[in-house]
Amino acid sequence: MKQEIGLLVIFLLVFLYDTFMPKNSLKALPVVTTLLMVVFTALGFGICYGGNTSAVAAFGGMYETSAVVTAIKNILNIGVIIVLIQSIRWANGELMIMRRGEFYELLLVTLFGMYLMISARHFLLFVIGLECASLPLAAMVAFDKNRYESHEAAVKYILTAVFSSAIFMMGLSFVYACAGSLYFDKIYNALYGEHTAMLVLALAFVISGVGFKLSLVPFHLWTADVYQGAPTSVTSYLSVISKGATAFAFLVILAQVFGSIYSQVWEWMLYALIILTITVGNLFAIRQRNMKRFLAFSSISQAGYIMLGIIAYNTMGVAAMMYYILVYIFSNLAAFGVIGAIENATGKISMDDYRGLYKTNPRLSFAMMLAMFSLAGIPPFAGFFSKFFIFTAAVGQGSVAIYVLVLIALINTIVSLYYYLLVVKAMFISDDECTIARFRSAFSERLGMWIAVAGIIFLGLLSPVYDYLLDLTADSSLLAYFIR
Amino acid sequence: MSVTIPILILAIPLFMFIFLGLCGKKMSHLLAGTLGTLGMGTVLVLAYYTAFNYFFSGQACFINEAGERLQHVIFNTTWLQFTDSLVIKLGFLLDPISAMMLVVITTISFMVHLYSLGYMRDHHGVFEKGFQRFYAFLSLFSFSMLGLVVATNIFQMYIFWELVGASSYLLIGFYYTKPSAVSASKKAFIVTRFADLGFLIGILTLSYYTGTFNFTDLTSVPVEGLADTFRVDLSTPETVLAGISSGAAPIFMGASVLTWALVLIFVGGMGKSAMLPLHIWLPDAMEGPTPVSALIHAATMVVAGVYLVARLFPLYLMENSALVIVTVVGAITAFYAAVVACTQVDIKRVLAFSTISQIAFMMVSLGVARPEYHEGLGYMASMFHLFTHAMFKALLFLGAGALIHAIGSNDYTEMHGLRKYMPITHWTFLIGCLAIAGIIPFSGFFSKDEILSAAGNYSVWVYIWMSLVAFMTAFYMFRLYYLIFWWKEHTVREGHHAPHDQPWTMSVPLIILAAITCVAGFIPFGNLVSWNGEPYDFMAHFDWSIATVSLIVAVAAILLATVMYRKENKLPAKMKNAMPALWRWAFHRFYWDELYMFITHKIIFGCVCRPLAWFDRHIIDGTMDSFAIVTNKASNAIKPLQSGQVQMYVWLYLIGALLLGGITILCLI
Amino acid sequence: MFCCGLYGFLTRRNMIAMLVSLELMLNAVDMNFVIFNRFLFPGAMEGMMFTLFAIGIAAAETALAIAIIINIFRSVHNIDVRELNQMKF
Amino acid sequence: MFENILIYFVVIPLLMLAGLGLCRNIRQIRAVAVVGSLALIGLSVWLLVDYLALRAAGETAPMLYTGSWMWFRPLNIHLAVGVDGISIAMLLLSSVIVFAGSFASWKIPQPKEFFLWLILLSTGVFGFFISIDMFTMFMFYEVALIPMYLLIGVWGSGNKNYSAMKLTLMLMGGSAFLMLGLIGIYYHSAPAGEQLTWNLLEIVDNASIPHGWQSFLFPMTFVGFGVLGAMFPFHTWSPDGHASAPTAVSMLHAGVLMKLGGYGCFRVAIYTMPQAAHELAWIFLILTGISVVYGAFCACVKTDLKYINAYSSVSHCGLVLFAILMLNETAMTGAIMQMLSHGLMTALFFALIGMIYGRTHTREITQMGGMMQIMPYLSVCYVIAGMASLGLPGLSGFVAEMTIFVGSFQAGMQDYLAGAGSLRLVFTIIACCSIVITAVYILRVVGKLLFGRVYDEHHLKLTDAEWWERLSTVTLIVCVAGIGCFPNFFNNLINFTFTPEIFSVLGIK
Amino acid sequence: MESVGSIILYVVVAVSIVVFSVLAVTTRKILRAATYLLFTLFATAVVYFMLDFEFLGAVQIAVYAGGIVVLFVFAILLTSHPGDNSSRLTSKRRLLGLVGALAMLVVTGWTLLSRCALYASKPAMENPDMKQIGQTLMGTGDGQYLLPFEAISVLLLACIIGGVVVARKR
Repeated sequence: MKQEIGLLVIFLLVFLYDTFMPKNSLKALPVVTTLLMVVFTALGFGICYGGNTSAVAAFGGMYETSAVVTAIKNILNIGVIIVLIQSIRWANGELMIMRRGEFYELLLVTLFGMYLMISARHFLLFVIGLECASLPLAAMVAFDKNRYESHEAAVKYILTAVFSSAIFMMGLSFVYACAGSLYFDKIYNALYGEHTAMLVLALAFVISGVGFKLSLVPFHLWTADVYQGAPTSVTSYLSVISKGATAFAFLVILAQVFGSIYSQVWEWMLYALIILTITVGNLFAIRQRNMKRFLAFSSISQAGYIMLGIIAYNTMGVAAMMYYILVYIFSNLAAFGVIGAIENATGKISMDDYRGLYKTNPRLSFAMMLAMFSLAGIPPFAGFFSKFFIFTAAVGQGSVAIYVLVLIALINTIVSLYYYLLVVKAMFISDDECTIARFRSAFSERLGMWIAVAGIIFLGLLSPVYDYLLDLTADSSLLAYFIR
Repeated sequence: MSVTIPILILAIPLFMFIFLGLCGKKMSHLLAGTLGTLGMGTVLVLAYYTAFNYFFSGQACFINEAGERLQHVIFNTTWLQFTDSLVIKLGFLLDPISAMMLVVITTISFMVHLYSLGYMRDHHGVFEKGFQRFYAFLSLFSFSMLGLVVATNIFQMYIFWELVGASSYLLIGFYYTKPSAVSASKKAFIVTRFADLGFLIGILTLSYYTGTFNFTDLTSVPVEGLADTFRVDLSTPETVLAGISSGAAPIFMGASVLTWALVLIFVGGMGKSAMLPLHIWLPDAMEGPTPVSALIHAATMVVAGVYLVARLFPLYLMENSALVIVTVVGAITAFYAAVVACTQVDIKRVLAFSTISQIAFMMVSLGVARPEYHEGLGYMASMFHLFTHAMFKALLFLGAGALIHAIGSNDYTEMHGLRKYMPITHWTFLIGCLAIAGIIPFSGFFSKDEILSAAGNYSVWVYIWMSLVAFMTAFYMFRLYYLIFWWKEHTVREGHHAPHDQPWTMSVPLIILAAITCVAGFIPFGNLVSWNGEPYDFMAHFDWSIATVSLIVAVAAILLATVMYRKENKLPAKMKNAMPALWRWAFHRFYWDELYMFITHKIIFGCVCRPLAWFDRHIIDGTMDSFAIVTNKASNAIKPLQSGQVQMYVWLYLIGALLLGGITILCLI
Repeated sequence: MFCCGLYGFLTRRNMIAMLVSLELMLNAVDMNFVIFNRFLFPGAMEGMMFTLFAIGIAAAETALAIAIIINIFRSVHNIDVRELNQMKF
Repeated sequence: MFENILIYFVVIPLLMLAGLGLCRNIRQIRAVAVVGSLALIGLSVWLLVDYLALRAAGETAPMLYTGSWMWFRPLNIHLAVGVDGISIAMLLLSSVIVFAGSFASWKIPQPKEFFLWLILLSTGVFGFFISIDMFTMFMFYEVALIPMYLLIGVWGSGNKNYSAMKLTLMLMGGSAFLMLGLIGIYYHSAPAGEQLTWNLLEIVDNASIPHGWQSFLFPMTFVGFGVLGAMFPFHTWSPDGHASAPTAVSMLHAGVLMKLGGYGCFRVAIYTMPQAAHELAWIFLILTGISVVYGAFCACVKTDLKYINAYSSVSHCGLVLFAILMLNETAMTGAIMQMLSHGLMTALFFALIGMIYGRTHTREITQMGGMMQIMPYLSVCYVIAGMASLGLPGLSGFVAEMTIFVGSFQAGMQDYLAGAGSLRLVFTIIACCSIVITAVYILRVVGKLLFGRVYDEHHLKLTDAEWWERLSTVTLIVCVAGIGCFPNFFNNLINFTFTPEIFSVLGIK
Repeated sequence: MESVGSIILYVVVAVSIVVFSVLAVTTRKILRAATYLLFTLFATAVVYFMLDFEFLGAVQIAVYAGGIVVLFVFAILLTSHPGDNSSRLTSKRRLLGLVGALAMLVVTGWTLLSRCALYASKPAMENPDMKQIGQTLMGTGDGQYLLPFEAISVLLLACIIGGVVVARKR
């Protein structure tokens, strides 16, 4: 609870600062917010290390926190800090003067929503968290007033989001009909060993509702358009933080609510979804020229890999998934950092504009290359380790089907390597007359990139990170239902 | 015997090769040539010393109390160990034939070294380009050839076998700017390589069963013992099966494994010795400088095949069928080469075919040798012929080289009537021709006579056949002789000075070789070389009836040649027109080259390589590419899903969710 | 009712009409909860409470959606959803 | 950790990378490259000497210099190192080729980046050879693959984009299978209830992979490594990749990287799963036997020098895998010798082709001729390389091929006599045929390219090799001739691994 | 079963819900759609009353009918041009919509009907009074909803901020 309250405090501070401080001091708002976040995250780590690691329930079992939950929230916080750092320049831009404060406020609210999603042990709270995490994002997507795409993206986002929440709630009503309660543990006990048609349908609807946030195929179609239309900072936020939080929440739901359903019905659903997600995401990504759209599809297929950690249903899988999320945050944010820097400097976001970038901006293209390699899972960058661990964890489940699934996923990594290399090729190999000229990116952007790149390089090589995550999951009662 | 001298025999040429190869360019031509020749001279002395020591010192390690000559391994160091028993060693084996070969090789090689000092420069005394390289290669060849003959095991032989092939390749292609030389060298290498494949598989088979590479083990292990290992009792199916199951000797495609091994090894010998189907490289190899032809393609390397069979002779004796094959191949080749030699115009080609024919003689001789006939006379005869042939054929080649050097052409139509201009060449050449024709008292008479009597002992048909070949040999050699030195008066071409005799460096070897040819026949070879080391009296087996017959045959052939070619006349043309088809086929060497060209270019390249390459690029690679193409196609195909229409998105969402639920429900219920 | 809303959402071109349809859907869900609560689990009020909150959420959604629609209307003077296809493939 | 000498095989390249980062001009870059690669050579020679001394002193452990440091505790992943004779031979080979490669790319444009990637690549290679932990092995394996993409893409020639992409994707495709195979091995690496491990030695000791799983995992790993070993039909990256790659990269790739495939096939696939290797060998024997002949035939009709050489590599590397699959001591020794030999001579080939191409700007043999008159030094080297390739005694190729043939023939005959079919025997004979085909295409190239008349008048102006080029080629030639002349030294070095005990572990008589 | 009157009332209300919602999505005039929506919402509120959830019915009327529909009307007035009727739908799109809706209907209907027990009877339940509702909303125990209550307040605040930002001219 401390974290949620802390977050709300920051939210209020920012709100008050934005409202009551004089106009000329508002310039400092981004920095102040970022610093607040840093302090907050540091405190979060303090909780993580200092406090007891057993699960604590509150509000009549509606809310629960434990060391793992704190850890995943901290992981999200780190991502948010990088996003904030990277967006400082954008937030201080001409366009944003009127909306600077609101950006931060909305962002903090969505983060709060995600916290709720992760900690919720009651579906009502979960729904509120979900809405909290998605509705303000629609407003954020629409932040770029001058770009038509931004508006279009916002409309698409809000319409599909509301639709999906309608379906989700429909599913919840079925769950309610079956179980008579919306508390996770009660549902678990009520549904033990059942598999009625209604339940299956409810499960499908719930999965689709969460899958929408995670952009699993076929619930992903909004993703590309929204990523492309949204301001880059929002896109990066959307692609990593929102996805990471939802993935974890998804894990919690599947483990604590539907884990008891007869013969792990959801497992087969996930097999189908994972294969579809990875494959379709990759196939679409191949043909993209717009970098943001490209990363959208890439993030779709990454979501499929994250799901592998869930399907493993063992502690290793959970740890691998958290680790994957962490690494993915760094890798993707490095990529978005570069895209953002280039967009801010030149306004170009097409892959073709990146041709010959290495000649003029070697450092940027180097950072981008590392990000691409990490996303593609090339050693010695962190992405390799996270992918390897998640595959190892998945195979640990032991069935033949999982071998097939992992093989399909591995073959898909080749396709993904192909399109990641396309970016590298554009930057390093291709030549073009109208290369982006040499420019110097802002300090904040560079700082953001440095952090992300450092993460890419060191997260994998430094084993304690993963060890620590695995220790957490091993202790945790969170997954007690889940682990057989 | 100390190891120093044998090591020096091998090391000096090797050192010369490396030294001249690396530093040759930095030194003058003359110095390089002189160094090479001196080096070879030293080796010559050492080799003579060694051979003399072997034959005549009477040391216990060379000859036992019974007077049998022994195989003596002077040194043998491990070079590469495959398994505990299969070990390649590099060593130095002295026995009668290797001692004899040492003498042959060093003699001819030294002569060639000396001769080349004169030959490899033009009339103004300017050395040819790559003179140093030439000497380096000659040294390399000498090294490899010496290594080959002193090999202690079959794999060492194979190693040096390959090396002589390579040095032959380099020397044939010495004039590397000449396309014909390049292709000739390539052909020589590839054809012999093909034969070596057989050799290799033969070695592998043989060594698998015997568990050794060593010649001493292979040949001096009691023959009966080996025969037990190899032979399977073919009388009843039960015994065959018993033989196979005991792992003794499986029958493979109708022949025992030993037969296969020996035949395959013989294939290697066929390649090197230019036996019939694999002979095509030797005539082309004449593209190399003439001294090279004398050394490699007349005297030493081409007899390696004979030497190989002789080396393994005790093994061959165990398999009658293998020896029959050797005989048949030899006989056919001898006849074929003789026929072709009668029609060629290029003097070196004539000599080349003559070489093929003579080597075939040696092969036949080995093939017909049996211990029961005159204590293996054929074996001795073969080695004897090898020795004499090396001398007189080198003599002939060097003589031909002198002619070519003087005239500037290989074609006898440009020569004619040279006897007055080049007396030394004329006389030495004549001696060579008489020797090869088998006229007493020249060396060829004795050795050929031994062969014929061995053949006569074996089968009268072989004897008649070989006599016919001997007749043709005398005929074509004297045809050549008359066409070069007689026929009509020499016409000096415009702009050329009259041909004259060569400098001393070239004359001396001619004279020495001619002298050897004159006297070599009287060497008591039977005392020195025999298949099992036991000396026997040479003259005891000398059959005067056969000798007389063969002498008559030779003289008849010479007379016929005299009639036809001494003076310019129309007889040859008439003969040619009388048998146009035969003449054309013989002139074109029975179209063997064309057949090979067809097989290699049309079949191997056209029907195997090219289709395979196409298959690789289009089918295999196409499959790999098609994965990418299919992926791209799939990407295009699902493009409409992302239509940009939010209602379509939602519809797909809905259908997806319903399908997910619906299918699961259907599966569960 | 849910299906009606669905139909409307899938077919209407006007974005506001789509929103209307969405409201129908949400309302249907609410009713579901209430009815389940009343008929199956009369002892507790969870369904009712959920509906209560869902009404609030629906209101928030509507407000935000309308704001965005007005926004895009300002930008293109059109609220036909089919015109929104600048970004695709 | 740093007291273990093997670690320095990774540390030195990393130091070189750091050094490169500080370099300001091309001289410093060259200095770093040369000093670093010399240090590596020195290190591997020292290792060799020390290893032999230890063996002479009676060390009988399968691996020496073993060290193991926990890395990822939960998965029991260690940074585990250890070498035996084979690894040392490979390390020697790699360091020599890196050295020669540095000289071959003396005048490369953008030297800093080039050497950066090149050294990263060699880090991967060295790391791979010293690892005995499957995870680190795989990691280094992939580290070695990726720089290829940029090296070919940026510094390559011809259809470089296509080739680079194809090479990378195909090799990654292989490693996809490999990864699954390795993970599968991990999960069966210990008897039920005991700590799972990635350490190869422990896996071999445990010998706990069930038979059914072996027949699934063996093909996975073998194909995974086999792709890099250019096994038919997964070899097609090789011609295109080599044709487009810059000189040093071709050298390193054909010389060292393709060896990773063979080495891995032995170390991982066969070593840990002997039963499956024994049973399934026939499938791969057929495939590799085909590669041997097929590569040679294809090389016969190609006209691009690099294509010819690439196909020849397919053939020779096919021979490596072929020999490994014979599961026979002699043949396996031969396979390792062939790796060494092929590595050196193909590196020499590619170096020479690169130097010729750098002068003539064409690699079509139909467009060239008479090089012997123009650049005698390079041409002589080419002839030597060719002779090594076609197996001339005294050079390395002969030794390796003969060892393979003798071993395979023994294995084949044993099978045949034991009534186990004549497949091995027949394919041995087919493989032997490759020596003839090799002669055909090598001599064809030598004849067309070096001999004959000068094809193009413009070529007459070209110059012969510079000193750095000479140094690069001489190094390789000396090594080729060294192995060719003193094979038993290497034979003894390698042979220790293939002791009877190993074969009893492998379950083979 | 209950009295006939309540059954009749139920039928009337149910029919009106369905009819009005169908009308709401099929009418071509956007303003009428809003009106039909209003009727549907009212009918829903009646259902709530019938099921003894008076508080919920009241909220339904206040929030939905009072707030949301008014919002809709404002939005419609702001965005639509006078006489701007939506044109006829293309049959393809209508078909797709119908397929989707019917598929949903079939699947949900089938699953609901598969639990027929639902409609057997209306169990007795005491009408929750306001105090009870208030305590439930403000309590922190099991089955009490303080946290969601606070959370939804944050959500509403955020939506207000978002709405303002988005709708603001600049």
